[in-house]
Amino acid sequence: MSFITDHILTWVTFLPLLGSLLLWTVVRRDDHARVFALAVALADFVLSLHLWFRYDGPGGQDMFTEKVAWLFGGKINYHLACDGISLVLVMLTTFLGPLVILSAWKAVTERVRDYMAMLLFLQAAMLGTFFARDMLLFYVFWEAMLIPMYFIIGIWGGQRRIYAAVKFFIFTMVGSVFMLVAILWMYFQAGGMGLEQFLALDLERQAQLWLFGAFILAFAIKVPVFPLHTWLPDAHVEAPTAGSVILAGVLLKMGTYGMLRFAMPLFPAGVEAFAPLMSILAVIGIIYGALVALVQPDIKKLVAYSSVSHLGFVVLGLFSLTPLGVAGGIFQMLAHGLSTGALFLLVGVIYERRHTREISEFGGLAHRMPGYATVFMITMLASVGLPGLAGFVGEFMILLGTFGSTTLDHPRLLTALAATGVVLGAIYMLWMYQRMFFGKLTNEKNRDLRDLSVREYAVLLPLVVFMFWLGVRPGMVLDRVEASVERVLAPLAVPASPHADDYPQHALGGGTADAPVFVVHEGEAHR
Amino acid sequence: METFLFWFCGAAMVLGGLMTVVQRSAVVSAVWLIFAFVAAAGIFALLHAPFVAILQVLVYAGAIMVLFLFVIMMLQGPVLEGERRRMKPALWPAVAIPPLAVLVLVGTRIADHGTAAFTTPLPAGFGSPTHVAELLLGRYLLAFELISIALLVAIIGALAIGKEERKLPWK
Amino acid sequence: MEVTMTHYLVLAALLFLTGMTGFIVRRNAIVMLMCVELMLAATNIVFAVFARAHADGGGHVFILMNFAIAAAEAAIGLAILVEIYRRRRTVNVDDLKALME
Amino acid sequence: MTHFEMPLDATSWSVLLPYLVIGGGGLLVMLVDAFVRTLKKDHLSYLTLCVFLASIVVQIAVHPGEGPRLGGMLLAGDWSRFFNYLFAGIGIMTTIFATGIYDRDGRYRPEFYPLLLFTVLGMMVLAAANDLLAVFLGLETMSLATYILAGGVRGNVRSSEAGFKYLVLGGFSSAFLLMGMALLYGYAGDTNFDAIARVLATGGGATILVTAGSALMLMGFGFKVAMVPFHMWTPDVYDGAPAYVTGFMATAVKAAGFAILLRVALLLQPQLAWAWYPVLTVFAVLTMSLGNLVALVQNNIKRMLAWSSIAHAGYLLLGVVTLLSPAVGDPARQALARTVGESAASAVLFYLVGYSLMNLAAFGVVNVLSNRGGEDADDINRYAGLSRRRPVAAATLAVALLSLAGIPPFVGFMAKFYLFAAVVKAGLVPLAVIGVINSLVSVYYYLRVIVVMYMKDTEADSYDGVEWVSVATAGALAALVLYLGIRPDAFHAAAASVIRQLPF
Amino acid sequence: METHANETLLRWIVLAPLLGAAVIGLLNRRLPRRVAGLLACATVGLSFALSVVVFLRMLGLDPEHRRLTDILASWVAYGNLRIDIGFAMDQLSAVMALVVTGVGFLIHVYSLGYMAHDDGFRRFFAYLNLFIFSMMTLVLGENLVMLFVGWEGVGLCSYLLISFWFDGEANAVAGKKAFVVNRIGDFGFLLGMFLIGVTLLPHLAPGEGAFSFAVMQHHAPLLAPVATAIGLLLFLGATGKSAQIPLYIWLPDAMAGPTPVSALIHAATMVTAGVYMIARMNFLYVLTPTAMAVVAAVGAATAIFAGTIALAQNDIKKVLAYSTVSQLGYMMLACGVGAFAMGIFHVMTHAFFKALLFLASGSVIHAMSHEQDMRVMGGLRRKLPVTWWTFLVGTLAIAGVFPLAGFFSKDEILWKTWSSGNTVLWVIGFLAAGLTAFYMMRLVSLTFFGTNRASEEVRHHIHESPATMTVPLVILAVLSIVGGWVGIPAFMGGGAHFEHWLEPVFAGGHAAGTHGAAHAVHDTTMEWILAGASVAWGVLGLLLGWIVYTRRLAVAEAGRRFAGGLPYRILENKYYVDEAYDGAFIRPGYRLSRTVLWKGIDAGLIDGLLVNGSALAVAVVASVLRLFQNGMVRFYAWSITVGLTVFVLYLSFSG
Repeated sequence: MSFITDHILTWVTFLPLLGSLLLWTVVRRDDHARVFALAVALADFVLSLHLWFRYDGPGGQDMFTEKVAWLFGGKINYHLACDGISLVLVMLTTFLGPLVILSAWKAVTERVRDYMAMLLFLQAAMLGTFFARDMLLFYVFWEAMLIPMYFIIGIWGGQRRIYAAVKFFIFTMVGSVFMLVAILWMYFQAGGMGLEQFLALDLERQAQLWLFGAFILAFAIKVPVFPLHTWLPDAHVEAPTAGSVILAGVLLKMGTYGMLRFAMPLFPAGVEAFAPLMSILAVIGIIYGALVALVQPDIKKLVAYSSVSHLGFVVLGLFSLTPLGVAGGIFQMLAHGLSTGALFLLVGVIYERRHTREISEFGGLAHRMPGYATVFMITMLASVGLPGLAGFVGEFMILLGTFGSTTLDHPRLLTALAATGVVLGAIYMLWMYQRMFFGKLTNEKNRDLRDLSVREYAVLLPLVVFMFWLGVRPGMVLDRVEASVERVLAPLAVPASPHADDYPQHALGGGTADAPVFVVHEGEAHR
Repeated sequence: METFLFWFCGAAMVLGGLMTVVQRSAVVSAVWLIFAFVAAAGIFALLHAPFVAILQVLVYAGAIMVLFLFVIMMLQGPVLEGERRRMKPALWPAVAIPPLAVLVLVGTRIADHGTAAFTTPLPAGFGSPTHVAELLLGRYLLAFELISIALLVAIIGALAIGKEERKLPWK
Repeated sequence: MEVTMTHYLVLAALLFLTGMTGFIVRRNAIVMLMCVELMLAATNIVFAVFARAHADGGGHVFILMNFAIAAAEAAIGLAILVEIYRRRRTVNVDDLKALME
Repeated sequence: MTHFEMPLDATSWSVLLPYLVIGGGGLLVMLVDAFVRTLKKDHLSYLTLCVFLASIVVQIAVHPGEGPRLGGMLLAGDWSRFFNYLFAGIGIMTTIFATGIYDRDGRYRPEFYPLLLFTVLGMMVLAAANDLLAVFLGLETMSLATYILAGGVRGNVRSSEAGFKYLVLGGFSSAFLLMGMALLYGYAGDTNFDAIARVLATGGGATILVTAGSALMLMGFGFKVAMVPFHMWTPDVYDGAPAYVTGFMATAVKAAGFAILLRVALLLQPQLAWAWYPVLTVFAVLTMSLGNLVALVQNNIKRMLAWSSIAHAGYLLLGVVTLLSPAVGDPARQALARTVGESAASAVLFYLVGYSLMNLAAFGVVNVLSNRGGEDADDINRYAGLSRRRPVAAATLAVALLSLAGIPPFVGFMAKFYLFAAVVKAGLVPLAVIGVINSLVSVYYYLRVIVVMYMKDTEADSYDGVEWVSVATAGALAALVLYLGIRPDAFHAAAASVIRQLPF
Repeated sequence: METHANETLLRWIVLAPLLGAAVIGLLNRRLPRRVAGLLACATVGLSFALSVVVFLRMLGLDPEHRRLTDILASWVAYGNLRIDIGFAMDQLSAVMALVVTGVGFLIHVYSLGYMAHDDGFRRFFAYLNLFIFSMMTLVLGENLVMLFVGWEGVGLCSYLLISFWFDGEANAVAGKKAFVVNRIGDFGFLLGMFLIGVTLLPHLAPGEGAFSFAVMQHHAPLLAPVATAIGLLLFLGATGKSAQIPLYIWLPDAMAGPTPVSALIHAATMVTAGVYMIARMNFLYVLTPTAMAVVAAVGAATAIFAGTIALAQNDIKKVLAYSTVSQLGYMMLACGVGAFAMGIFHVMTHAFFKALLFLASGSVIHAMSHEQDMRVMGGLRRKLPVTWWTFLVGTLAIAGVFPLAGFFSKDEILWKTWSSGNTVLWVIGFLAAGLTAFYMMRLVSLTFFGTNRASEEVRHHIHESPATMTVPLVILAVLSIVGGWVGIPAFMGGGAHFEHWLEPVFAGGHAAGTHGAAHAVHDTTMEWILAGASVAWGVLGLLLGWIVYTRRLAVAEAGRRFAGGLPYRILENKYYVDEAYDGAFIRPGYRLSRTVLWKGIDAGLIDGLLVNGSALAVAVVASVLRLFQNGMVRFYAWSITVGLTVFVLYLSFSG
């Protein structure tokens, strides 16, 4: 086993890629392809469990590091590593992997082999992105991700799939090419592409602003942050179910992950200058996404806009620059991955049966599909942030963190506005639910719908279980990311968090507006 | 004498060149071009390049231009239908400005810097066939070989394009 | 007035520009090829001038090569032209519009 | 003056060996074609392949050492060996593709093989040239042969037109080039690069001659590499020529052009960077922008690839610009000159190789899809559903296009990476930004083809039919595109070492 | 902080119903109906029994230590943010727990009969059990976040149960409305919590949970500067849950749910959560007179406002619903004037009699074949004797007739209002009490007196309900009578046990002494006078209602004619508040989202103009540029010369 465990990250990353290559070359029949792909994805999940159980970096540092010289005799390396933040996102990815493959079991009947191979390829690229600690390597994975997603949308998508696929590709490229220039520039400043070398740079403020702009553009498009979001609804609506799930579940997280891992720690001055703007855009995104979701006639589009809204929370949390907000953001990424992923799966279920996603086509489905209605209900509730389900903890921490942010200009106003998203989220979700499931079964075409099959339950139940699990036991994630968040944010010099004793007068003297919210660890606080 | 010959040959060349361009009939153009080439041979001679001058007349004015004339006659006769119309006057400036600009530049340059004379004394036999041959087979041997390849290419090409399609031996 | 190097060069320039202009204004493909020959002749003069100026025979070699290349080019050009004429019955370059945007 | 000096010693022969192999091979093929009556189909192509392989073998076996040879005409060493390998490789691919098309085409062009060999010979001379005369002859040998390759398809109006357009414009531009050489000769009094460099170093001679001469020469080379505004022949000729020839032109001719452009740029850099740098910058930007923009609206895949090749010439020109930049920068930057020049030049070399690989793969696929009538498969819309009918061909084309678009993990990305890295290293960030914006625009039209192949359904008039060997070759190229995209380092290091051994 | 006794039974009080819900929910059809029903009742019964056990244990403790905690696990522990999954029971939550589980149990039993023939029988009990679980989480939550968990949970269950019969569009809409309006309240609740958290977090010792009630109380001085803001924000949450102005609108619609649901959730328990929360946060509210004043004013306003609307409703449950809103106003009023104990007292008594009223009305509706319009009822007195008598008890209790439960709680609230010096509020409360009596009697008159106005077929089916329904009615009726006796005030010679029981919880507030109740006048005479007045006023209201709606007197006719005009229409249409909200927020919001945001900004500006527009612009430029590629060799040559000339010119001028 040691040949696996010694290079565990490489195995986790490239096992799916290997799988996709084998699919293309060796596997011939469609049903074999399905089983094979599922087996590979499951194996990958099992491998990643090794990370989950072995990761114990007390300082949140990277573990399982693999570093091999790649270009320019070691200035640019094949450098993979995993810290708490990567870990949880990787787990999300490998967890969703088998589920989406299972979800496509019947939905995809054409070019099954290619489809499965693309899914696995995509998974490999995403995992690589999360593990990469070398900027060029990161960029390669980041871009490589576009290819399978492009094909998934473009080949197996809906009516306007081509427009959506190209839009997705170009939009994403728009951001990332500037990031490439920024990376190149920094490479010559740092003398290497290693993230740690970049972090060691001490750049001028002006340079930081430019670089931050280049990085953040790439990530903001991916997230997507308002007003760069318009590719998302199209991509989601046109993508096949598995594509939507991965897109919402993992791909969007790349943007926020990138912000957290790269844009923010690398450019403190940039963060300082842009944080107000980013937080305002995030809040606009929250409200705007929710309002636009409200009026969508298409379920998928509704869910897509809800993603804009939810990811707005994540961005807000990150740019609150409080550990609480950041950790909340990470948690929200997971929660959103589960709940929105599940929503897309659910939409896929009904689409498979009816080949339409117009809300007006449905109504009274709860009569025919009680199981479906129940799972949908739970997922929806997780999505709107009902306590006890996954969505709540993240939102709570984000909003709490933002509320106490000492770096933003009007943290409380922003939080208040963002919190309206919670209300609006309930409105559009419940309204959609009501129109789909409640009322009389009026549309004759819905008369003979089957409830969820065993396979569909098998896809959805793990997600539901984790929605509950994360909602009740968020600690399993938070414990793993806490120290890593500290590490990542260290360069930002977030105002140290003094112990109460240091400021007794202040606290009692009224006005806590600029009292730091967060105490790190007892030991560190006194340092 | 040299001055006279220069002006004579030079004028002839320029005239030949202009007439080549201006004449509407391709045949007349070709004849004027030959005229210009012969004048050019005179210039070469003035420039102490007797071998080149001779070849200019033999090869260029002779062989190549005969080829041209032959093709002109073979293809369509002297005047091209499409060239009965003159170019639109509006386009004249567009055509004329680049060469005129260059001429103005050259003129300014001469006005500023004056003219330059030949200063290097020539060795005996400069430009003679022997001299050129020594170079060709000595330092420039490779070029000499290469030019044969280039000509070979031209031959193959002309043949390939010109002749009828060959029967495929296996069909 | 003594004839200097500059005189020869200006002469060559005139010839070159004449050829260049002719290439642009003439529609007859054969005449265009002739204009190219004119430009090459001008170039040859320049080589001759500088060979004389530097007392270097290399220029003459260059001119000879030039003759050969000019001949080759003319041969190929005319061959293709004949082929074109066979198919289209024209040597007017403005009619060669099978390839354009 | 009277002594008769033959420049051929033992070393010279070893230098000449690859050239002799190719040239002699050309003659051999020609003679075989003419005199061997029992010739079977494909025999000539096998022979040609053997010649190319022999030239490679010879070069691997015989190392004549570095430096100018043969009376200073040619430069021996890694530089020329690098390009010789490249040209031989492209030649092999082209031979395979060309042979493949004969199978179905029914048209037999026996002259193709010797011409191809002679073209390659011209390119090899051009790339290795160390003397203006060698430059001229190499260039003309290459060009003359290419005119015929492009225009020599009998009975094909488009081909003839392409050949003729190429020829007249080529003649026109080579007149300028020649004038430039004449002026440079006038400046230095010699045609040898080393001599020119010496004169340049001492600063003798009339500056105007070298300035004007260099401008004219730049134009001449610019024409060959399709630099805006000297590019206009490119789309028409690429369109009209048969696909295998277009592929050859787009790769080998461009590579040869850049080889000599780099040499000349390096040669003239000390005195002329000030002149070339700003102008080339403008040209480079124009070239890539125009190429990408017009490529956007093409429906003909060959024209699209033509415009894309113009755009790629623009990227490559960026490399040349970068090469020149330290010489005009502030003195502080002069210190970087060596490293920047090295990175830029090696990036250009790498880019040329990468570009050749992916472009050949693309043209290879276009070529094998061509119909019996000798008509090329150039309508993008008729690629609909190709991925279902011909998955390997489609995947190959997709890889090639994605790589051309500069998407990792393909070599196109790595090539751009090295190139832009050099650009950024030289401090030319705005140029890099323009470059990446351009590659962004380019994504759209490359994707369009993929869209048609993968996302549209087959129609009645969609192209079909492949030829096994060609597809496998193109597929192998695609695999190489992928491999070099992942492990480019060794190769790039080789390119860098090639650059380090250049005399200038 | 004092140490708390550990009490692991607490978790079972909460979890037992969850277990029931889970089993019923998961097994669903595989579970026989009877088993499902019994299981649901049994789990709630178990909860009740355990509550009683714990309560008894608590009685055995010294009043200062009557706070039992049961921490299950840490929920969120990040940095110094600590939120535990834990339960705590003190005197306040003990009362609530007993009421919730007790009434809940009765209603469960009642539902066995009421829902006997419903298709969704199992689902119903699963939801109901889930509700009890959530409510108990709310009540027993150890910290504010746990309370919020329950708060949201009951909201969810409310939503599920209102739209239980999801066939009907209206039911589904009502359910959604309830959830959404509650969410608006939650918005305030959340912000309030954040303000607390942000204020406290920097000052906590390790291991202290910022939202733990004990910790918050301990650090109350730190909260003082922001207490008003917190108080108002939390109160916004309370207005949502407890149906106060301006967020009361969901509650009347919530009557769309099955009647037991209305009784349990929308009368007895859930809607009082807001009152409970404010009482729970008393240590904070006493720091902020402003917030207290707002609470009191809103409470009083709601009481009278809802009371007037109730006058003109014809749906039997709607009347009760508005009555509930009105009564909740009383409770808020109590809290607002600092009489938290009285508020809770009224919560308890109200739970008894309002649950009774709802269940009895359910019995009526059951009998009338699910007819709810009072205009077609009448004369049911004889046909439904048990229902009639219990209903009457409930009516008298709510009208505040001595010595029924309602008298004690309502009278005490009015007294505390008076004694705290808020005369205006007292007048409003007093008027509202009269209204309550009037409309309740109107209801009774229309339903039980006169002749039946229903169709023949319906009339044929009228019958008394089964024992599962009547027994709980009787028990609740008894409770409505005696329930108030635990809090007989001192001036009547009672021990005011209830108030004393709760004293330790509200001690912090009294000690702080920053609000009106502190300078309350202890004037026994006045107390007697006011008590008498309110009883008389209640009886008057009852009489008036009886006269107007059963006796055809001229005065009554005149009054009816007068009231039947414009004022009546306004009241019948609930002051057009729903319409106003619709016109002011919902429609414009929808239109804004659709036309401006989606079609305008998203599709038009960003996608159309910026994204596709720039793509189009590039395409146009490209199309223009390609025109230069005109196939003309001569043009190509010309462009070469021009390019070259420009180059040369540049060189000559710059060199």
